[in-house]
Amino acid sequence: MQPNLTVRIGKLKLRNPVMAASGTFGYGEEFADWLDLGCLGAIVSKTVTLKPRMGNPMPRTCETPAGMLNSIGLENPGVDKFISDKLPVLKKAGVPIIASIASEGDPDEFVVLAKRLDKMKEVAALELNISCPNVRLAGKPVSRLAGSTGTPAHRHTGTLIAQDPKATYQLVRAVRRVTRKTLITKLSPNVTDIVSIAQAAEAGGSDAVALINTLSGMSIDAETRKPRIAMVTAGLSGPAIRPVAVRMVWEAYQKIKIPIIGMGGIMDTLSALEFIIAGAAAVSIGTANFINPRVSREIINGLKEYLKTNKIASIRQVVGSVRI
Amino acid sequence: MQPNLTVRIGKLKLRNPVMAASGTFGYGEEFADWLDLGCLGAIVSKTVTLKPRMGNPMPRTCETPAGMLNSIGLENPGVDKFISDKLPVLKKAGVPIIASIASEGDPDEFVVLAKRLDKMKEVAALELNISCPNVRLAGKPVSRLAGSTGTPAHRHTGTLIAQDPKATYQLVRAVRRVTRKTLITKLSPNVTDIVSIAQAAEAGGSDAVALINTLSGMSIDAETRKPRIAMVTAGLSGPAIRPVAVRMVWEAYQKIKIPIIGMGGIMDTLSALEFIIAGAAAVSIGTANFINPRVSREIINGLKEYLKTNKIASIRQVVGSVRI
Amino acid sequence: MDQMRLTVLYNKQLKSGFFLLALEAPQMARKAAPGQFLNIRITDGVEPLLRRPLSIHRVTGKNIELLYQVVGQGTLLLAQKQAGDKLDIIGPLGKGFDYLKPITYNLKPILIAGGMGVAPLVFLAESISRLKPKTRNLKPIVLIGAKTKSQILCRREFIKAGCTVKIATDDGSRGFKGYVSELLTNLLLTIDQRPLTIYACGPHPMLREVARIAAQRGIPAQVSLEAHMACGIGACLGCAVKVKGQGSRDRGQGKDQKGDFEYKRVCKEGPVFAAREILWEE
Amino acid sequence: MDQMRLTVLYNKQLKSGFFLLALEAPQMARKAAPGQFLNIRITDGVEPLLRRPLSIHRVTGKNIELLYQVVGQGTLLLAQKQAGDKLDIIGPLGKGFDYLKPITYNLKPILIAGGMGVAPLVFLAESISRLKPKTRNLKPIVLIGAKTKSQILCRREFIKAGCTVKIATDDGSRGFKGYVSELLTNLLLTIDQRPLTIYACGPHPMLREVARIAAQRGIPAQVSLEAHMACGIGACLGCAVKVKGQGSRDRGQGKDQKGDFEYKRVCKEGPVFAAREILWEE
Ligand SMILES: Cc1cc2nc3c(=O)[nH]c(=O)nc-3n(C[C@H](O)[C@H](O)[C@H](O)COP(=O)(O)OP(=O)(O)OC[C@H]3O[C@@H](n4cnc5c(N)ncnc54)[C@H](O)[C@@H]3O)c2cc1C
Ligand SMILES: Cc1cc2nc3c(=O)[nH]c(=O)nc-3n(C[C@H](O)[C@H](O)[C@H](O)COP(=O)(O)OP(=O)(O)OC[C@H]3O[C@@H](n4cnc5c(N)ncnc54)[C@H](O)[C@@H]3O)c2cc1C
Ligand SMILES: Cc1cc2nc3c(=O)[nH]c(=O)nc-3n(C[C@H](O)[C@H](O)[C@H](O)COP(=O)(O)O)c2cc1C
Ligand SMILES: Cc1cc2nc3c(=O)[nH]c(=O)nc-3n(C[C@H](O)[C@H](O)[C@H](O)COP(=O)(O)O)c2cc1C
Ligand code: FES
Ligand code: FES
Repeated sequence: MQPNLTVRIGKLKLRNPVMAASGTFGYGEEFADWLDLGCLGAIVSKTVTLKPRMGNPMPRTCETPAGMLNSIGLENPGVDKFISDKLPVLKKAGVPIIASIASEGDPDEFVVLAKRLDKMKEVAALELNISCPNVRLAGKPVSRLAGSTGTPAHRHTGTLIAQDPKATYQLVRAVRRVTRKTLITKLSPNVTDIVSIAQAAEAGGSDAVALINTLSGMSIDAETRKPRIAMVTAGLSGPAIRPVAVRMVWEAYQKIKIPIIGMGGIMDTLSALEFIIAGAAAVSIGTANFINPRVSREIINGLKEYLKTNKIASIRQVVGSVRI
Repeated sequence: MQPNLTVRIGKLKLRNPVMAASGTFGYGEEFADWLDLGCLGAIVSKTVTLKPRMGNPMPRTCETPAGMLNSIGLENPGVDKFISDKLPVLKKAGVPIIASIASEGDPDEFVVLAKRLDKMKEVAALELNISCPNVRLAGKPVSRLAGSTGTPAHRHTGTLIAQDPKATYQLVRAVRRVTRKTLITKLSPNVTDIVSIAQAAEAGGSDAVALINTLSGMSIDAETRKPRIAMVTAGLSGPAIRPVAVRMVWEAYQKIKIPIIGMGGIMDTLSALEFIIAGAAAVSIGTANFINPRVSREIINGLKEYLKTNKIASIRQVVGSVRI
Repeated sequence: MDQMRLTVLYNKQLKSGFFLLALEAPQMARKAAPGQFLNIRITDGVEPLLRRPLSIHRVTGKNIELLYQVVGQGTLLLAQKQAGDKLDIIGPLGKGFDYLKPITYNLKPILIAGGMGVAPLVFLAESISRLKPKTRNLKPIVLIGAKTKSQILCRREFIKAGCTVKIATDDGSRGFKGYVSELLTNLLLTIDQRPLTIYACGPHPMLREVARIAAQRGIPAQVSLEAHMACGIGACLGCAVKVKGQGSRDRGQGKDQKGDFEYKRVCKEGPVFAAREILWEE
Repeated sequence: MDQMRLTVLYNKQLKSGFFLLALEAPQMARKAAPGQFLNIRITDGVEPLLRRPLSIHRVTGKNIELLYQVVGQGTLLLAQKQAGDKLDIIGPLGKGFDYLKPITYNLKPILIAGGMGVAPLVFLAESISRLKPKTRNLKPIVLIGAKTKSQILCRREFIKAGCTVKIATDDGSRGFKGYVSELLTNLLLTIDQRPLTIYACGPHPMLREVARIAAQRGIPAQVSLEAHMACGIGACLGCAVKVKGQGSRDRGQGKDQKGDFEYKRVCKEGPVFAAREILWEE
């Protein structure tokens, strides 16, 4: 008997629980040489904003122990180009496309974006990226931050929507009103209490939460005394953050009913299983795509093997099955 | 000319900025075989509580990518034994001894402990461990948690004092009233905004802040589906967390005036320098002691070399010198 | 205890997955006692981050031999080391077997090894043999338990050290079919020599069973325990084992279903403990 | 583009710290163009986590040669690979030099290498040489810049490919004393052949200087850039470089002191760019 890998996220039924994480999979096409994109559970596209964004100055990435920092700054062509140029390409993959969206400051932009994308049948679901650590906007003039030439002095104030339960609730609710598509809210690990934020997203009407986005981090080259990333602080991803991510998935799983999409340092089948066992209904692969563009396929096969070996009929039986 | 490594932390003058982190250096004696303890800037002793603590069930430690999880549970002999048995041994090191203290639930215990240790001339300073992720107590009956047989169901509620600015302020203030010794407050990275907590500690009268304690994390053995740590969640330390720690030091440095003792994944001279350049007046070595018991000495020598090579007269000129 | 960079003399595969590594370690060889271990830094980097503890398998002159099985990343990397490579080593660490007193008291030693548990027991057998117990009676009996024939290790070494060797395999492919603890029970039914003493090293369930059997018959037993070790030098308190409460107030005491207990450090107060000291749990 | 486990044929130290590694890579060898690179997974583990990009240094039949300097952990581990080892490789990646059109237009090639910049230029020189430019006039002039005599690489390979080689060292220990860009200025003062074209690879300040000189004299120049690469396949947007704004609306556009610009990906639209495209900054 073939084990059942299908999972449900809101209205979506995925053929398997392995998705490509936003910002780490380009617009799919970059991976077509290595991967039959059709094997994926879903693709989450690079976060798109209303207007095009240049992104941040260089250097934008560096390596850290078992991890990496990035401060891309949500470089993207804007929603118009996304719809005209990127969606048709993404669609060819033949799997559900989850469009990740963010505002550049005014939360209303989420609503505008959601309305626009709600009309696109190629978009299977929306992911609200309220947690990108590389754009901090709340409470400050948008113009000072949206540009690519933001000076260091402006960078580090403001909180993310995902750092405030109330703001999270309000934003999710506002978007919920304008779309019937499946809504996923992507949360930040840079919080005191992930549960309260996950609950706020649930209460606001989110169909699922995705966690985690990157941890805020910083690295300095002691020789030059310069930060290794131009924007000084950046988002930490990769295996280094996995224990934090698994813990947050487990904490949230106990307190919310909507499905969790787990991610953070998944490198192989065993680490994907850690998340599922902790309570993730599905997983996203981020940084690992850079190292092994075929990793998603390997994990899908690995999950299948795991179910067979352990004589488990469906991956859903594994979700949250940690033995405490 | 010999470069000047001395630093001031409150009333303390340390011969160099390299300290042994609480809980990772035993009571000093464990390292005497490998290290002339007299070379250290200071030793922070394992956190002591009013009553003896058994600590948590096994397994208490496991490895993660570039890091480790621990849930020791503040095993310690209690303050009486600490004073009678451990302090005399620690004193022999000939360097300032910083006594780390924690309550098992009732914050007043901090005050009682501070009063007792205030009388001990062997104690150079007090470190308030308000951030141990392995004992979560606020708002729950102490008896249910202080024992070593806490069942999993009780483990994961409650917040740390270090997760709440107000609680931090009140606690520091209460302790400040009963001791004139140098006070260091050790903060948790498991917060939305490290700056507000650091400011609360400063406002409460702390002479310095130590950051960071461990990140809360979890790891699961996918084969057995069991958590790798008996208490399920545990504290993540080691190089994996360094970017988070450096970032927090830098954020705090810009907003507080009291010195910062930086730690989190320091493995060698270059990583110690990262913290100092980010704004740490001193650094603590934790997990690295387990891997190389002589690492503190190597870092002290390395810092000396760095100053010489770069013709810098004093380490204090390096503090916060990041070039943005 | 020392921390040194030692030279690998050889590192050879004995059987599939089992390696014998020799180090030039005159200073540590002199101090080493059976049951003690070395803590080995596998790489200068962070993968794996922590040291790996391995028992001292044999001391031959100035050299120390380690016997290990490849079970994960650390041992896999170790297996790739070659003669001439240097390893950063701390040791000898921990408290080993107390075998002098039992010999003085004329207790006949029974050594029980489960799986890799043979590693420290060869050093123990050779150390007992070096005492040249006058009566043949005091030469050890060794019970080796293995999954299957091909995983039986060190039989020859024990015999060379003058021991009588008996074998149990889970699948019966050699010797007694069943657990080595059952073999022990059988032995105790037939052996008429008394008094006896037991030294055991192996998986936790085996040690628990051996401890139970020994307690039943009033035979003193020492067991070598394992625990995940972050430091190996007594600093992290990560390797705790529950021992029966002895009124010590040095650390806190607790209560559980089985009564008073306290924690000891496997790396410092152990890895060898008196079996009756341990609070055995499932 | 492929992802394959390829066999190391040899990996030898040329000079202290400089290594030449050959891979059996028939498929990639066929597709490779000068200026393209391979992205190499150094370890199966996480240390280092990311791949390391290295230019294709030479294609010899079915083999690809890489020339690299040990500068950190990744290259240090790479230097330890031995013949027979397998490496997980992605490539060929990126957009290489456009040398066909310039030859057709009879532009005499000047190749300028700073430090490790020689690596891709040997492949370029050999590719141009394979086109058998009829006139000696179209054989490349190569300017090699190095810190000191002992770090001059590939002189012989360029000569074998029919190039004229001139050398500059920072310390004057061989050839012209000074920067290779100064050597270029001198050359342009004396050379009477026209039209010219420039291909350059080396440190950023050198490339900026070469671009400035080329722009001044109206000589078309192509430069191979470096950037920290997380993915190497265009997915992460980490390796951006500022190019002059061309009204493209595909990504956002920005303004800075020097005017309109947009970002391109060094790993995908590069690493080779037309020098005049780049918005050169300090
Ligand atoms: C005091 C002491 C002495 C030891 N002596 C020997 C010896 O002489 N020969 C020998 O082969 N092994 C010995 N071990 C066990 C050895 O330390 C582990 O096998 C080794 O650390 C595994 O490292 P790894 O990186 O290969 O595996 P890891 O990747 O760390 O783990 C792989 C698997 O190995 C098992 N494992 C890991 N650590 C331990 C441990 N400490 N105890 C038991 N199982 C573990 C776990 O099941 C884990 O899933 C000893 C352990 C201790 C504490
Ligand atoms: C397209 C491309 C082609 C390249 N071709 C070659 C080549 O043919 N031969 C060769 O020797 N090198 C080449 N490099 C540079 C090479 O990729 C780096 O030297 C290598 O990644 C360093 O890895 P490491 O782990 O040894 O050093 P790390 O530990 O990563 O870094 C050590 C030091 O090396 C420098 N460094 C690291 N990465 C880069 C980089 N991407 N560019 C420049 N400096 C860096 C930094 O100063 C850093 O402090 C190329 C780079 C790119 C982007
Ligand atoms: C280079 C890079 C770019 C990213 N861009 C985005 C983004 O645009 N939107 C988003 O929601 N997350 C983005 N992320 C976060 C990832 O989707 C993911 O949440 C995070 O990296 C943790 O997973 P990982 O450790 O598997 O990479 C980005 C991550 C990286 C490394
Ligand atoms: C095994 C272990 C035990 C610890 N015990 C304590 C403790 O008792 N009190 C305390 O304040 N911090 C304790 N810590 C935290 C360290 O002091 C330090 O803040 C943290 O490990 C980060 O530094 P590192 O990455 O260098 O280890 C402990 C850490 C470890 C690994
Ligand atoms: S392993 Fe650290 S105390 Fe035993
Ligand atoms: S390195 Fe990722 S886009 Fe170029």
